[in-house]
Amino acid sequence: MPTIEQANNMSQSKISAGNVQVYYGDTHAIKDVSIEIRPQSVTAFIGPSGCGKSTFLRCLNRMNDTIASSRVEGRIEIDGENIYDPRVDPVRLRAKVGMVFQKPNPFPKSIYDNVAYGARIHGLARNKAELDDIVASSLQKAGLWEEAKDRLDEPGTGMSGGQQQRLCIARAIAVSPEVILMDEPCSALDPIATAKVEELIDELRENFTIVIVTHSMQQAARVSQRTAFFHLGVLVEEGLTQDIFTNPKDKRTQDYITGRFG
Amino acid sequence: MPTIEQANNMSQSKISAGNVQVYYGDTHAIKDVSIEIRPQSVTAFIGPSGCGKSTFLRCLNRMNDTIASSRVEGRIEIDGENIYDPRVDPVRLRAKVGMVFQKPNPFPKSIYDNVAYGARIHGLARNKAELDDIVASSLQKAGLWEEAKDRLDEPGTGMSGGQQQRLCIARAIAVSPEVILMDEPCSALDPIATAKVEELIDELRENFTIVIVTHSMQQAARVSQRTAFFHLGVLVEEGLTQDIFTNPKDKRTQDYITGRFG
Amino acid sequence: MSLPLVSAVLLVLAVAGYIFGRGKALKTVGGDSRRLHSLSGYYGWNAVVWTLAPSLLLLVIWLLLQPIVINGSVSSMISEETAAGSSLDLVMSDVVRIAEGLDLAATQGVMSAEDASSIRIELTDVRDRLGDVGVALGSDVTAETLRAAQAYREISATGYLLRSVVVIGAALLGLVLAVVRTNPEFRARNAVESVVRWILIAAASIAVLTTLGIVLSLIFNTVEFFRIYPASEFFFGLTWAPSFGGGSVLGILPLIWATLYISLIALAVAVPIGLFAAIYLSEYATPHVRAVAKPLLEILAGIPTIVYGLFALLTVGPLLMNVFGSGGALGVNWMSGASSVLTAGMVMGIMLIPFVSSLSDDIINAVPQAMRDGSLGLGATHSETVKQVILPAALPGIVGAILLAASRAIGETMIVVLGAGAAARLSVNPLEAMTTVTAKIVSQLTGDADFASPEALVAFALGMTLFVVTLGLNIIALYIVRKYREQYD
Amino acid sequence: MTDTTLAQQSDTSHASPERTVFSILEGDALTRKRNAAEARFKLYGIIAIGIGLFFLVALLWAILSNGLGAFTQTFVKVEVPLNQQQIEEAEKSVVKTSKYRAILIEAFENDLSAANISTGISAKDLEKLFSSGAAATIRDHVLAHPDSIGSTVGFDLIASSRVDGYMKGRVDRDDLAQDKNLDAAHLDLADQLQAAGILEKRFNWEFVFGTDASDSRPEQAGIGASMVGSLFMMLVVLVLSLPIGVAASIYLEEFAPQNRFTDLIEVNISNLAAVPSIVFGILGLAVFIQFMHLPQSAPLVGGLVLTLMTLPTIIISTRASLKAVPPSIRDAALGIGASKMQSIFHHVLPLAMPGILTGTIIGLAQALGETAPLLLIGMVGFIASNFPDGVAAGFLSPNSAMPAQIYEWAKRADPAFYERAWGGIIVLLVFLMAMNIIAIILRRRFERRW
Amino acid sequence: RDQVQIAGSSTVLPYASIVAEAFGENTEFPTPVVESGGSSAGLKKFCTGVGENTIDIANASRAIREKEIAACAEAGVKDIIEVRIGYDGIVFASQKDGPAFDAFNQVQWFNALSPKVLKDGELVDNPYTKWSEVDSSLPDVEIAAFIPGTKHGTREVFEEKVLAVGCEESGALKAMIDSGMSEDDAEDACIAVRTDGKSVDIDGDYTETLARIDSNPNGIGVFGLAFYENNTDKLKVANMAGVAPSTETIASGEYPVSRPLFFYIKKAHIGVIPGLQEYAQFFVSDEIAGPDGPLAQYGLVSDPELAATQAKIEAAETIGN
Ligand SMILES: Nc1ncnc2c1ncn2[C@@H]1O[C@H](COP(=O)(O)OP(=O)(O)OP(=O)(O)O)[C@@H](O)[C@H]1O
Ligand SMILES: Nc1ncnc2c1ncn2[C@@H]1O[C@H](COP(=O)(O)OP(=O)(O)OP(=O)(O)O)[C@@H](O)[C@H]1O
Ligand SMILES: [Mg+2]
Ligand SMILES: [Mg+2]
Repeated sequence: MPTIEQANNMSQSKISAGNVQVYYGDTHAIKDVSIEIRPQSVTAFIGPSGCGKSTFLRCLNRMNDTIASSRVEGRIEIDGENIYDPRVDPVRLRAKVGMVFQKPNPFPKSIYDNVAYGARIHGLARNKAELDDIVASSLQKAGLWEEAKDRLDEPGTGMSGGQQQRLCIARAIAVSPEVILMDEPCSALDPIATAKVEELIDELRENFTIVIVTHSMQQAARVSQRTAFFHLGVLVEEGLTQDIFTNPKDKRTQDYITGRFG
Repeated sequence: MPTIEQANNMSQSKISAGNVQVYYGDTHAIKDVSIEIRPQSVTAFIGPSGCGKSTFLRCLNRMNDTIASSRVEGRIEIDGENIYDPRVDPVRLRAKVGMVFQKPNPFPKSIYDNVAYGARIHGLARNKAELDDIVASSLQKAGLWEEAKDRLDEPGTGMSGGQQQRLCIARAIAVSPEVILMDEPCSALDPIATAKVEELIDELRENFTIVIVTHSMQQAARVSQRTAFFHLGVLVEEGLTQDIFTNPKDKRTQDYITGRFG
Repeated sequence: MSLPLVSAVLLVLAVAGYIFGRGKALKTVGGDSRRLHSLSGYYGWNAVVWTLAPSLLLLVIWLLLQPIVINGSVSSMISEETAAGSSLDLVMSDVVRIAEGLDLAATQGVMSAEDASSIRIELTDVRDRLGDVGVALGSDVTAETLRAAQAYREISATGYLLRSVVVIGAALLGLVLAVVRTNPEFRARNAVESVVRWILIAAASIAVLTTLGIVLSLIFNTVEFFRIYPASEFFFGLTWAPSFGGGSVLGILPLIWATLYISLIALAVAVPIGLFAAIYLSEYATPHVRAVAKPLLEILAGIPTIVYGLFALLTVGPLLMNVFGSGGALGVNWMSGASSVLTAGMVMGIMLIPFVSSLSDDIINAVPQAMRDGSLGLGATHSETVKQVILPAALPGIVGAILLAASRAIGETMIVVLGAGAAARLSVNPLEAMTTVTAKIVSQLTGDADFASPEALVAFALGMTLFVVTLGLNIIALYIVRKYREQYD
Repeated sequence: MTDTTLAQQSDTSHASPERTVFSILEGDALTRKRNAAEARFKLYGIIAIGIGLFFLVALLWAILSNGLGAFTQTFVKVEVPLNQQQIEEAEKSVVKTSKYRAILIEAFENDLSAANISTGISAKDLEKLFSSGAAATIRDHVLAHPDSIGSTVGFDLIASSRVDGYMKGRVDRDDLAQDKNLDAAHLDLADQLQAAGILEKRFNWEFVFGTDASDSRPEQAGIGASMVGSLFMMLVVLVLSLPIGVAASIYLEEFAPQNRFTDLIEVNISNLAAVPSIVFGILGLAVFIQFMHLPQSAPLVGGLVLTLMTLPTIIISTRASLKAVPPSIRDAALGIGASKMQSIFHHVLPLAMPGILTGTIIGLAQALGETAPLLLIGMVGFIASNFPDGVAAGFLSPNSAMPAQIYEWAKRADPAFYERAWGGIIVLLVFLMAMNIIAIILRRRFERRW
Repeated sequence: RDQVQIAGSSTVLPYASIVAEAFGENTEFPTPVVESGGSSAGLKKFCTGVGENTIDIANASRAIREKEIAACAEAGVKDIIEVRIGYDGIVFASQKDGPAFDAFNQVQWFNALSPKVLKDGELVDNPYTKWSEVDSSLPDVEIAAFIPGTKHGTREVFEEKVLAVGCEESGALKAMIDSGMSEDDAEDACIAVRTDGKSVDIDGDYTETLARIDSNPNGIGVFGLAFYENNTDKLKVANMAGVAPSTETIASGEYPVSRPLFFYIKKAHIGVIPGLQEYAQFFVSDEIAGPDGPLAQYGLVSDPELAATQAKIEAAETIGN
């Protein structure tokens, strides 16, 4: 139930980050990034490889906690709550902010169990039939149903690269989080599968907040409402997608989107 | 030393596959594929996710041997020699036919050691300086030198997804094989890095035979001379790239490249 | 209520707690488990924890305190004279035995319950009647002890009743509290997980407590030893020559030296064989070969060490004698007896093969296939892949396995006693007999010397020193692993 | 791009010196060298396994050839008339069994004459054919069946160890020259008895299921009671060490903050593995018996001590396997909102299972074969003289354990005990394999590369 | 606790186990528990205090020492009954088919094993490598003696009754004192054993000594009489100082190398632990510990003063009273 305050926020920003710094040991990977991410919209992170997109994305659901050498400073709020507050339960946070990783990492379990896992631990299904429904619909949304429906009991690790990627997407949406972070969800997908996932993203946007990392400007332009451009750990520019692509304010952004970079 | 027969072949085809079948347990993943791959050219494999591109690619340097459940039938010849001949040493084959995998898999070693590894085992460098050269030039070619040169001693696993992918490309070209098989080498790369890799491919083409799996029609069109379209384990069509893209013979190919598939 | 009964009641309450906790949680959200903070099962477990944790704690405390309290009040009934004859402690155990006998007699129907509590020594031969129900007593029962026993029975009966009431009350209270507190927002998973976490911590601290216990159980006697024997001679003495009549020379250096020497030889045998076996099993062998060979090798770890000892003494030792002894195959006379460091080391090495092979095999097997593919795809041979990619990635685990083997080598006695001899000696010749710290700990502890003499107490000092030495070695090992660890994926 | 450009390029490639198209069928020198190294490497592996298996076979052969004899035993059939008066008289004396022995010999002499066997052996020496426990067998029967008094009962009595040794070929007439326990004449009698069917050798269930006997009657000693002792100890060890070890490893590997203190714990645990087992005995004596007042010689205490001893093995192997699980698996679970606890119990632990089970197999094997700590808590000696009469007694009443029993037998003077010791080792190994089989099967199910 | 608990010397263990077994068979009481572990550990356990969770009897292959009595008393174990059960003969035996080791005397042993011996009137480093060099009557084989390790009580007896005697008789003791050693030092030097491998300490049991002699035909080992008597098929025994070892010669004191065996009872436990007193009485009864009893049958040299011991137990007479 959104409270009045939350409802207020909703029109403003779902995630708000202020002066975020991330270090890996001595490396300063994210430098002073501040950004507001709107609810019910798709935000795309773009930028050259190694600029810190994944790193920043991982901060948003505290997945960086799992890397021993990494250290996060600054303020990140979701629905007005600081997620780095010691009282925050990262588990609840991650249930609310789901993630699809850059490298597909299915569990060494059956395809069914891969997708059902999240629903099981969050008690989303009251019975086997409901669970089956969740699995089927998630796989359908991720465009994997046709390929997977006859081999639900086979291990998820025995799939092709693109299938694994879609499996991971299915796994993430099966939990129906409020925010979904997707790190290059279509990198291993063919155009048709990509189109399906983009469709899915567009559909999800109605209820969820989505952040997507992509290398394809076209994709960013197609699916996102807002785009953030990172470069060398710095958030160079953030704004409405059409503004960024048609009328970038920063030289670096312009260079990047016109392919003149480096 | 190329024999006359081999030299003859060279002008015709580097790799010649006939009626190849691949099974994973009971699954028939590749169905009766026959193809000729020309030397000193780039061949692109395209097709929807899960159609068998990676599987077929892995057959070409017998990497499928490492999957216990897989079984290959049919004939695959490189330079006229059947690679599934029992006398063939897969090690030598793989030295000749290098591979970049779909999921970046850097070794848990330093960046330097990752690249130097192949050169070391094949004895390509006589001394440390030569090895340094090989490492540097490979990283340069893969477009990773700028990012990596200051951290050659850090583990390759601590890099961003795109960096890892370029590291794997650098690692593969460091052993200068005759054939390079690349499974979606640019999937995690930004446009600029992609352009660099494409440039590299074009450059390599002069001396090597390259097979590349890609999901991007544009990329296939940009870098390849010939394109093969796979669908559901079947090689639907193979031919000059411009022919495939402008004038496909098969309905399925047409549907796929126009994005009307499925 | 007896202990099993109370436990059974607690168990039933725990089950009830699970059902109620889970039920309440589901009810508050109208059966829609998605509106709960945690999985419904966690609410059940939360109730279980609340039911069991405080009550069990109470029960344990009660179990510890009740005997003390009862003993206190009953022992006041025993007169000075009786206690002076033996000790209060013993009289009390007699009292307890009589009380138990009376209980038994009452339950078996040999005596009526009133009889049991009012029976008088003057009227019946209690010892005989208790003997009938199978409770043997050391001596005849005096009026005093009988009265004490009857008092003991009474007080314990009340104690048991009270205990049941308190413990079950606590369980009920916990249950009710947990169920009352259950609401959709309640973080049941966190609550349960924090309990689990405490359990994990408790488990980890057992290892620490064990260390503490070892140090404590050694320290007093060690200190005692150093009071009667100069520490400098112990630590820096080059001779080990205990003797019954006193005047022993107890220098630890020859023992430490032989310990390290034998362990090194054992590892020199076990590590290459074990490691190659592990590599072969995990990388080359067919699943069938592996499924058979691995458990077979593991039998080597299960053969009692006495067999290895005899094997060393009767087979390997004479074999080595035939090679290195006088008139042997080599024509040298380097070995004077079948027992030697080499004999023991080699045999110990055989025993340790599975320690290295099985564990390393598991670890190597856990290295992801992508690592192998990466290397093979570059044209590396399988062995190059193993040596340069897989072994480094598996290093921490392999070092763990080797450490385990080394530890076992250091702690082994039987093979040393039979294979290496009992004489302490400082020598570099592996064909000479020597003995280790552990073997000497055992022999001094199980010997016939005066237990308050340095010859017996030295066992504790040896144990303590070995403990410190291996601690040092382990620190070095940890450092090495940290330095070379490679994290894959 | 067209084929013509391709053809041109192929020309340039021929010019370039490094471009040597090599055949994959014939190797160059380096490849041959590398392949030779590969073959050698593989060979080393085979040799290593060969060595291991060779020694296993050698040891097993030694064990079997020495120990199989323990599984057969010579028995003598005697018809004993249970005379009321004789029995009453016997029951009055201090050492009642010695009187029963007289009854036995009297009956045996009758049997002999009935079978037409004449000997020059005196009644006192005739006794030596039988185990000194034979009389107790008769007395036990009388006590158990008082109604049989007055009738004649047929007994299968155990022959003495030397007669038994003779039947098994362990003892021959030369050996008896100096022996005060038996003469060559006894052996002649034994031959006659065997021919008459009074004496026979058969499988010795008593050895597998019986209890220990004193030094003077090796023929009666069995390993059964100590097997029960080992069983109860192993129950304690398994039930405690596996969960505690795994729990401790999980905490240390996954939850504990990385700091000096956890380093200390880590070093501490590997150090515990190096603590000689007898020191655990010292600890057990001090803590469980003297401080906690648990009973002496009890399998419960033995199990607790062995648990402490096994823990480091299980912890070390579990931690090694937990470390080997790739972090991406943990990330995957955490990323969909699993708690750390869930990610570990649902994903990491199953993947680490093979290593955990290996640690358990090795740890339990070690615990099962360990004697030294038992020495200090009083489980070595002459102990397992009775079977425990219930589950609680199984844990609490004095008992020995198989390795302790074997060790005891190996020390005893009579060579017949030596045979029993090896026989005991066979039983121990069978027990061990039975114990491991579940773990091995489980481990195979969990083993999978991903 | 129902049964009597006993711990201590592994030399006494066989006898104790024979008695315990017979006790269990012949009485209503359960079979006592007899732990092994050595006299030292047994007495130490014995002296941890009184009470149900402590043992009742300690077996020892030597008499309890003053220091141990004091330690006992400190822990509350004040009244201890000492029971001497008989004697253990110590014999010298070699492979049955080996060299003819038939007769020894203490001087020969001293000369063979001591690091310093008297040769031609002078103290020299032991020059002998063969028995025949020690004494021409002995076989011409390498010296290979397997003697009990320093943990064994037997070693003490061996040192006192063989080496020390030999030292004195050979005149080495006198020579040492003459050379300026103090008497104590000289006595210590007398019982030292050479460390060049001719003499091997055995920390294990007689079975180990037997195994070593099995694999070394020239070996000669030190055994208990009972052990030897059970292994006459493999061993032959040598006379010592002209006397053949047997229960009779040892009981009469003719055979020089023997030692008494004991057990100690906690008086405080009598009357509390069922069967304790009965066990002690049973043990020393004539039927058991007498010359015709099972213990003597097994190899124990029965105590000629058994009657006195029986009386002592009857009266529960403690040490020091
Ligand atoms: N190890 C395996 N075991 C079983 N089936 C497999 C295995 N690897 C791949 N497959 C199946 O074989 C088929 C072809 O897989 P392949 O990896 O070749 O697809 P692909 O064309 O590379 O797809 P993508 O573009 O998604 O990488 C798929 O259906 C896949 O699920
Ligand atoms: N675990 C790590 N340890 C150390 N450095 C790291 C680690 N992960 C990433 N980095 C470094 O931090 C920087 C940002 O990495 P990040 O993964 O966020 O890049 P990215 O924008 O996602 O790039 P890509 O598009 O290639 O995935 C890079 O320079 C990378 O090398
Ligand atoms: Mg990234
Ligand atoms: Mg693929």
